Amino acid sequence: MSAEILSFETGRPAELAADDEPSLVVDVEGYEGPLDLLLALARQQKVDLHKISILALADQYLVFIEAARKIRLELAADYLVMAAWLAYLKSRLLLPEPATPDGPSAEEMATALANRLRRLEAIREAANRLMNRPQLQRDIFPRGDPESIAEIKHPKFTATLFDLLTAYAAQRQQRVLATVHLARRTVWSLSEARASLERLVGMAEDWSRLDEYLLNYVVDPSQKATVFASSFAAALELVREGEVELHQKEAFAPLYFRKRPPQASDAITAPDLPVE
Amino acid sequence: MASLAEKRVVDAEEPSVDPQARPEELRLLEALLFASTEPLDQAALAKKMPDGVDIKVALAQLQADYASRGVNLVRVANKWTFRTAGDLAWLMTRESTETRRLSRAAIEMLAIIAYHQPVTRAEIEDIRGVITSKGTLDVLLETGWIRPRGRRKTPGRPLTFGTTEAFLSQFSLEALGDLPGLEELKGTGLLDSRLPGGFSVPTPSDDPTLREDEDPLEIGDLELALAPAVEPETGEGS
Amino acid sequence: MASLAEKRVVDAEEPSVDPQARPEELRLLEALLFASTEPLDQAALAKKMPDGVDIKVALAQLQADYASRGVNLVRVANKWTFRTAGDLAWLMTRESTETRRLSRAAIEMLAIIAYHQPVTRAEIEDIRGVITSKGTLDVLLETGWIRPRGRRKTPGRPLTFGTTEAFLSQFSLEALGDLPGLEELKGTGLLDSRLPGGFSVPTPSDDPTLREDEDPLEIGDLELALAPAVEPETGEGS
Repeated sequence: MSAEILSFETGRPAELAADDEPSLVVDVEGYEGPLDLLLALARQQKVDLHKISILALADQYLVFIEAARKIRLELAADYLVMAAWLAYLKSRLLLPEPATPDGPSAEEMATALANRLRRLEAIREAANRLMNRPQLQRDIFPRGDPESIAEIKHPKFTATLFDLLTAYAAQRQQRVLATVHLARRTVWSLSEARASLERLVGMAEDWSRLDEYLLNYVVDPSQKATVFASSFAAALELVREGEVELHQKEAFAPLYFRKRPPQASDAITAPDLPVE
Repeated sequence: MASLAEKRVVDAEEPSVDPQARPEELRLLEALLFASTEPLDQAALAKKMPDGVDIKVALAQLQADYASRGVNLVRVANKWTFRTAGDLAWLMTRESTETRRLSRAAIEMLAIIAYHQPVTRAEIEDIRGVITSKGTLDVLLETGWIRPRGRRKTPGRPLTFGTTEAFLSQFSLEALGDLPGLEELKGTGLLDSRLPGGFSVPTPSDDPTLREDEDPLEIGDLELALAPAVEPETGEGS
Repeated sequence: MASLAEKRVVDAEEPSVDPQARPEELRLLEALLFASTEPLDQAALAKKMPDGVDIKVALAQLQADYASRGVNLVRVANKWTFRTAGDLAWLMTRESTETRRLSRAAIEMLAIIAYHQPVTRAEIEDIRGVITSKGTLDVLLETGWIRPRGRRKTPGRPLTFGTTEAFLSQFSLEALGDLPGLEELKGTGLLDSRLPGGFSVPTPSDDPTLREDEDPLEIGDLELALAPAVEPETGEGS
């Protein structure tokens, strides 16, 4: 096989090196990496990739890289890596295989490279065919004005018996507890108290206990406070007007009252105190 | 199946094609009208046709071609377009179910209807102590769990509501009487055991027989109350 | 569905209608497929058909009906849709739609993803012999034709890519097996694992089921990879 490669190889590098091949020398930018460049070079061998001479291809590549460097084209590192690898492969292909090869043989390496090129070429061919298919919105079109589909939503309601019972119990109960019968507050007004006291004063010629009177008067214990407060206030009023006299022995002791006697003014200093 | 479009081209090239094939301009019109995002007028279509095509004749023929199909060629405001055949409008709907949780207000209302039926809206409001929104009642009617069953013989003749069979099946009740009563509610702790003596829970009944204080529904009452829950399949009927 | 049967009877009674009239299901299919924005699968169509209709037969007949027309019934990604006939591309130049022009690198990458999927970026780069720019991948993701589908169970857990339904739709492919030249490619063994670069996938598959050597995507992966807005025009054919 190597003999065949060698014979095939002759002449090609010279041809490539010629300056009248501008596409090779200048247009590095046009290639998508070293593999792409190799494939382009391989195509120039004008043979099926199955029969490609990797040795010739390596030479072509190396010549190309040399040419590019001569005109000081900046080459990406991977182009140079590929060049180095191809130079190595070339030397391996030209030398007889060592007796105990470590790693792949030169032939295997060459075949692998050829396969990579074939694979790239195949996928490009496939890409081509794919892109040439009639494409949506370029060659073929869907309905331009599709009719709207009305969406009808059927609601499915969820609720459990527990929800239902809880809701029912809670709100019935809440209603019952919330219905506070605000009993009309019975307040003994000042005028009521005064009217009562005035009536009472007529009866009480002697000292009488105000609270005794109150206790007699009040039926409902809850009304005690309001009656007491109003009567006291009314009593003070009557004292101020001179109708009534009030007496208390000490703080919180029982309050006594009586109708003011006609000449009460002198009696104030020494009142005849009621007997306990 | 490699390529449908390729297939088509191949087909067209095969000699088997009927010599009596439709005129090419009908194919062109079809494709143009189909792909257009809006109706096209005669002039716009004519511009794309090969010379010598009588566009009027072609459109008339195309219209006839599609007259009995599921899609018709129609003229809207002097422009042409394909439209779904009128009698198939019902097809153009998509149905879906969405799960919805009832609002608290709706559940409360439902519970009161269940226990206190037949009950009017005003009575429900009285029990709840809150004005109910029309929306809540509508939602409940939509569930199909309640129904208006009559009209109360009181001024204003308000609708009375009761529960339906769907209600029983939703809550897995064999009969309405299976709803727990006062003692059971107390037993489960749902009701406070210290409730005042006058407190009672009615014995619910969904007996459809109208009560003495109920009048039957009138024509139109049902429609009114059930308006939102129309099923599309029954709706398209004809 | 009662209405359908009724319709048919009425139609049949009309004297003008051809006694050899097309089956009603063809009208229904026509209407549904014309109206839909998206290709519809057989199951979705069958749901709308009257009972007893052999949907396969009906679709086949409809496809035959339209084969010679300007609008064809095609099957993409195992779903059915009407599309303008491929040979009328010349007619359909639409000023508004600007066809997306993919770079050579993007086209190659798309082809590699289509034929080798699921495939990682490193594997794509191995085939092309060159590092791909992030931009190229972004452009492809933007088309909506490819998607990240999982992560390869190898060190670094790289994303694996595959094609989408929109890809099939874009290129009028019924299934991935209809990729042009796929059989030849398989025949050459170039999709085979014995190649350097370690392809372990002899047949491309867009089956969303992950391979043994794939892990599912994690939360955030999709967002990351699909961040660029998908243009509606390049999508499903809207």
